Amino acid sequence: MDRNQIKKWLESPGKMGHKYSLWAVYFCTGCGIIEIPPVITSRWDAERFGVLPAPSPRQANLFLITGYVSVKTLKAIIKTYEQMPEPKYTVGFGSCPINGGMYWDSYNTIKHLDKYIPIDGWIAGCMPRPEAIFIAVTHLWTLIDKGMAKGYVKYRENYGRYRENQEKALGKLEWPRLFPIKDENE
Amino acid sequence: MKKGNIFSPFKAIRHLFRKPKTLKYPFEPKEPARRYRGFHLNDWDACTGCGNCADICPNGAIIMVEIPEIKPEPGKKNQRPKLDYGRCCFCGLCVDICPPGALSLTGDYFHIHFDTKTFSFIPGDEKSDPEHFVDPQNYSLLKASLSHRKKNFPGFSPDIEYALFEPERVPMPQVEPEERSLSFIEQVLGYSEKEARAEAARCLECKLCEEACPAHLKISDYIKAIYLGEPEESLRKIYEDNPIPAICGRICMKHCEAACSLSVRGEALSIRWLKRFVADTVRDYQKALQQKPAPSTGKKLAIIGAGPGGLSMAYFSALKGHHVTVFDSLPGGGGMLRVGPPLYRLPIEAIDKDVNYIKSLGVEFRFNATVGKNISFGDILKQYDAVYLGIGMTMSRSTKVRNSEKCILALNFLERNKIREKVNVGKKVVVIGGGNVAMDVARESIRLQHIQHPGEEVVTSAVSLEDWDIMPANKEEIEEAKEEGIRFNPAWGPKDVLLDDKGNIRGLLCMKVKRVFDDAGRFSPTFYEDQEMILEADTIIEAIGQASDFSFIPKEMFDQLKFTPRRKIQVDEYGMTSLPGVFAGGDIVNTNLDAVTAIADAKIATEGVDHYLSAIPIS
Amino acid sequence: MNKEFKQELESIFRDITVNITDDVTPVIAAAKPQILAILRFLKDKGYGHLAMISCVDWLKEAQFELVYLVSAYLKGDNEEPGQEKITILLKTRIDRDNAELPTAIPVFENAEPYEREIHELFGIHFTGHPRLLPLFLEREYKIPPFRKDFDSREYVKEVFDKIPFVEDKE
Amino acid sequence: MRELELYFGPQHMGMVGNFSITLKVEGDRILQAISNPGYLHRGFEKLMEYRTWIQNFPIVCRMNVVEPDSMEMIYAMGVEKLAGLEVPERAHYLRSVYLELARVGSHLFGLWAYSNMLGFDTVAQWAMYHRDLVLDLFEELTGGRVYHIYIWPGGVRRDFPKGFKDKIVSALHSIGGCVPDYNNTFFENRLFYDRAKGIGKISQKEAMELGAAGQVLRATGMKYDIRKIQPYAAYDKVDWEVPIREEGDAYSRILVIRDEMIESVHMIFKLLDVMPEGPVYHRIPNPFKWTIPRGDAYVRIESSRGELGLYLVSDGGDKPYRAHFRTPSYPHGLIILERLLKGASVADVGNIMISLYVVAPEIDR
Repeated sequence: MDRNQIKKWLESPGKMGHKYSLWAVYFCTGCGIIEIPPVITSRWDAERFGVLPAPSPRQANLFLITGYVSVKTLKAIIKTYEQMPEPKYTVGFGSCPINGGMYWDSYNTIKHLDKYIPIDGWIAGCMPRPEAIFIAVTHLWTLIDKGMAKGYVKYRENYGRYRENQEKALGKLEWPRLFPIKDENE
Repeated sequence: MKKGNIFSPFKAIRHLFRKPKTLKYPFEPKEPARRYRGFHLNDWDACTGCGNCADICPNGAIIMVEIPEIKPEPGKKNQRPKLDYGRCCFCGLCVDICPPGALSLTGDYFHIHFDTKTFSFIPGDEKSDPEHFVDPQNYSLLKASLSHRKKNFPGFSPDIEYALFEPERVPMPQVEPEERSLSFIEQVLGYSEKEARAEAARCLECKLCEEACPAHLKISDYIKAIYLGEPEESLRKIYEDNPIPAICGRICMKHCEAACSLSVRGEALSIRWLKRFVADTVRDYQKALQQKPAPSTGKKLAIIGAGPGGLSMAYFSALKGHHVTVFDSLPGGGGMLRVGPPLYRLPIEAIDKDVNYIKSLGVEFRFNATVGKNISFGDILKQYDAVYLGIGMTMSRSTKVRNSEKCILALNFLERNKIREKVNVGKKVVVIGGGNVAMDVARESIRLQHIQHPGEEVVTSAVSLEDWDIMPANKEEIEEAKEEGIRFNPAWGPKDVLLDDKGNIRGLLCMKVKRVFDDAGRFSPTFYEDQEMILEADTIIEAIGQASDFSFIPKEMFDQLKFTPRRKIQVDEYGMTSLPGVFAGGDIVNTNLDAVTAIADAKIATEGVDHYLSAIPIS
Repeated sequence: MNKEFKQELESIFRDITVNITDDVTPVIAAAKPQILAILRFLKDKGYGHLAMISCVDWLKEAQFELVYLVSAYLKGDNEEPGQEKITILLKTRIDRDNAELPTAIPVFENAEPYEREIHELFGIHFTGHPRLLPLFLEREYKIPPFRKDFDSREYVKEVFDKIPFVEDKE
Repeated sequence: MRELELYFGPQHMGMVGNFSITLKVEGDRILQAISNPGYLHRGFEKLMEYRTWIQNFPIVCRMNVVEPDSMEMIYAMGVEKLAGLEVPERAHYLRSVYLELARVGSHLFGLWAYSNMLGFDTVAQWAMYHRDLVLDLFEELTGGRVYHIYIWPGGVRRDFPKGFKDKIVSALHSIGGCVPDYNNTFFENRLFYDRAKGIGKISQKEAMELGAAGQVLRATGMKYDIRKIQPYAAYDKVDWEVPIREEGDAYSRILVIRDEMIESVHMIFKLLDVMPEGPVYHRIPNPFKWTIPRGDAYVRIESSRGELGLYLVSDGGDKPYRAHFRTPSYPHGLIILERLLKGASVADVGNIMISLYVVAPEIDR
């Protein structure tokens, strides 16, 4: 551990703590999930990077959106995301959440996931290899260090518009609002 | 299966003492496989901008964007594919369809970013995009992204064996060289319907050919119609831009095939033969085309010369409703094409088929009418509202070496063989020239020799200033001539025609050529004076080029006619010369000197004539 | 599938055509009211495996074509050896308007999810089906999405592409 | 006791894949289970109607992420049957080797899921490591780790690279060498035996009635395997056995999977021995002009989870008019699962589901 690291630990121990222990939500949203088992098992061993799956979103701070998101899954994703405690980070896998991917003309998949929940990082590929997932984790560390991984803050501040988009895609949501909606015109 | 022993799982404990299987990534990087389908790489030099990758992409991940820095040229568009990694599925279809093999996939696959805009990019390669490709020793996994890629990192690359297109053309049935050199039968037999459809099926519809074609024929449309088994529809598409398909289907210089994207790694589509297939298959043009000229405008147009330009002009103007009269000194239509291309390449029937159709549209043809002799140019100008000059180049040039008046000029030779009685040739013929006309002459000559001197040893040799690499004739044409037994003497120039005591030709004295063009690229041959060779000959034919005959134009008018520095008639954007009401096109205007460019000129002049005629009152 | 079987089928059921083009997939075309009876007959003959029920929307003819794919399991004492190689395509055409069909659950229990799916994606009603509830879809579609007149690309443009991005306020 | 409604999945530690089951429970006992698929519904068959015959190749394999290869195979077979394409002899062998490798990989994934679910973490780590070895082979052969897009109408997309046979042999030897360890720690482990024996039992008659196929049927004693019944590729060129069990419970199903995996490895060795040389690809017509005559075809193969069928209709155009997949998980996940869960305990939901080898994307499509 170099001097820089020690300094960082002393300055913001909380940030460093959650940066090096990212608990991923155990949720197979799309086909990208097929590369998660290799990543968390012995061959690639994501635990070296402090990444492990957490059984419940309540104990997780990393949400890997693994691939395409159908309308029905989007509902589950929003529910899960809103259950996660802050600070929380999201990573979109592969082409599909970025711009629709293969399913760009499907009537039942979401094309731009960042219209509905904030995403802190995207990984290119269809699907991303385990190596790319590791590099993504190191990039996420940098973003957390620099304070750029602020998706959850954005969600809180723009909740009204996110909620509006969500309801456009899903119809009326049956659960109550997570945050009180600020007046847009203020 | 029985219940196992409760202790048996503990046998696995020995794995504790084995070397761990975990890869110490990223400290010990694992190279992707040689065929890995990672990020795209595009060789901009090879890329033709044909857009097949964009067409095949199932996800719409590729769009073609125009690159202003690249100059479009025949066979190359100034477009390059732009990839969207928010769509791409890395299937490699684009690699397998790419006709020039420019697109490939590399072993790179890292791009992690918080901004989705960075996921779409225009792929280049080390040469066109040097700042984004780094040497392997400077490459860092932690920095790796679309703007930090490793040089020389091959992945899934194109393989012609497994390409999605068919690189080889359907072979054209031809008469064997031994057989065809004995007579004037048509050499190329033409595709059968099955062959034509198979050949048409190769077309990738990238339309590079349409841009390269001077007349901009809708090539991919008419080829698709052939593929669908609708030759009539195909003919209609051709007739939109080209009214002489039977002629062009045989002798076109096929700029399109040179531009064909398939030709980069395989053989170009046989666009010319397919056009010929359509023209030959459709027996009744009138029934197939169902064209009706526009209502008569009452304006009169005279066309001088019934060559490809004149015929096209007649066709397009007749459709516009003008009254068209075509003058030609020959007994039939076709102009130089009627007398020039030998019978084995362009039979008279094919020409007449096209001419008769144009005649059926109400065009008046006056054959055997030489302007300047039978009718004066001045009269024509008086009688008609506009005149189109499509006179082409009708005079053969001579080498003007000593005794060259004893030689036969190429066009006379060809004309006599085609539409009059055949020339008597000797057993040893020498043809001077290396162009397509020289090839025609040589090949006709060897046929005549075989007919006139059956069973005897005959020789036709060709002498050209140009060496093999710069010989102006088509490669194909040279190959076929060689197959038929023509002996070539490239890089030799004629010095003297040798005569015997009776004044008959004995041979040709030649000098070795040092160089043909000077430093500025102008034609100015120089010779090694000490290297000489005598070719024995009893007949010598000169085929070194043609010139136009403007003698029918009265002197005072000719002086008003403006010429370009390259001795071509100067025309404006409507094809009008410096004489008002006189339009021109074809070989006297352009430098391509071929039929399809003459058609293109005629199309321009049609608009010009129409514009010009609509402005003047009906006389 | 041999000639005798074809003759037997044609003698029992009127107005059906049996088309044996290749050895493994004979096609039986029948009218709607006979479907259940034919299915039962085939099941009795040993074709006890309903592989799936498929539906094709022939928009030009304004018809739906229901295809029941029936094959045979292996048996200890195979009555007709080679039967397990055969998959029978039982086809019937119904009108597109108010498309309705009796359910095949009384004959083949596993018809249930297939019919439910066809109900959802094509909008065909199966009379007597115990639960014609939505299976896959979350959103509601005016035209069932697998019908030919439902344009998926148009729908994406109309719905998803119109949702705006959420940008940070400056 | 009060009746409760319990939502099992999609975000649940005991759920593999994006699938959900609604359980009506009384205490620990399940009164009724309702499968709730659709989380992965992309409308594949609709999307296929928008894409040309060749453009559909990259997309069909996405239907099942665990074993995309059988999807490629069945679509290629359907297209070949409709268009009347020929496949070179060697390509048949390559396809068989490739599909068997995929079966091994898929079964190892199943083994990971099952052992992970039941808490046998050691086995889960091994299985995933061994599957990665198979994926390395795929990467070498096709250029893709998960989605290979290798089988093509008219053959395969590329021939074996140099020295690939030896790589297959050494990878399979290292997997095969671990079979005793798998047996000791998992299949013959008493803890596992007690956990799986008698769970999710289904009789042969009921399985037939409910349209089962694959391991579910073979675990009840029927040698129903399309590779034997209606051989495709090169499965009739070598000798092999269809492994079966009689009991019809979760334990016998997982043993059938294990035996199949071993049989597949042997089959690959045999196929590699007799594989002929020659071309591997007959060029397909120009993809932009390729139309297939009007007609329909039904083809079926044995995927790693059971009978996989495809009903393909062409209206003479350049795109499929209709494609409908009969996926093996469909009856297993939507009918048999509901049946078997009735009366089971909540703790066994994952156990039964994975032993039925239900792969969610295959159901939803």
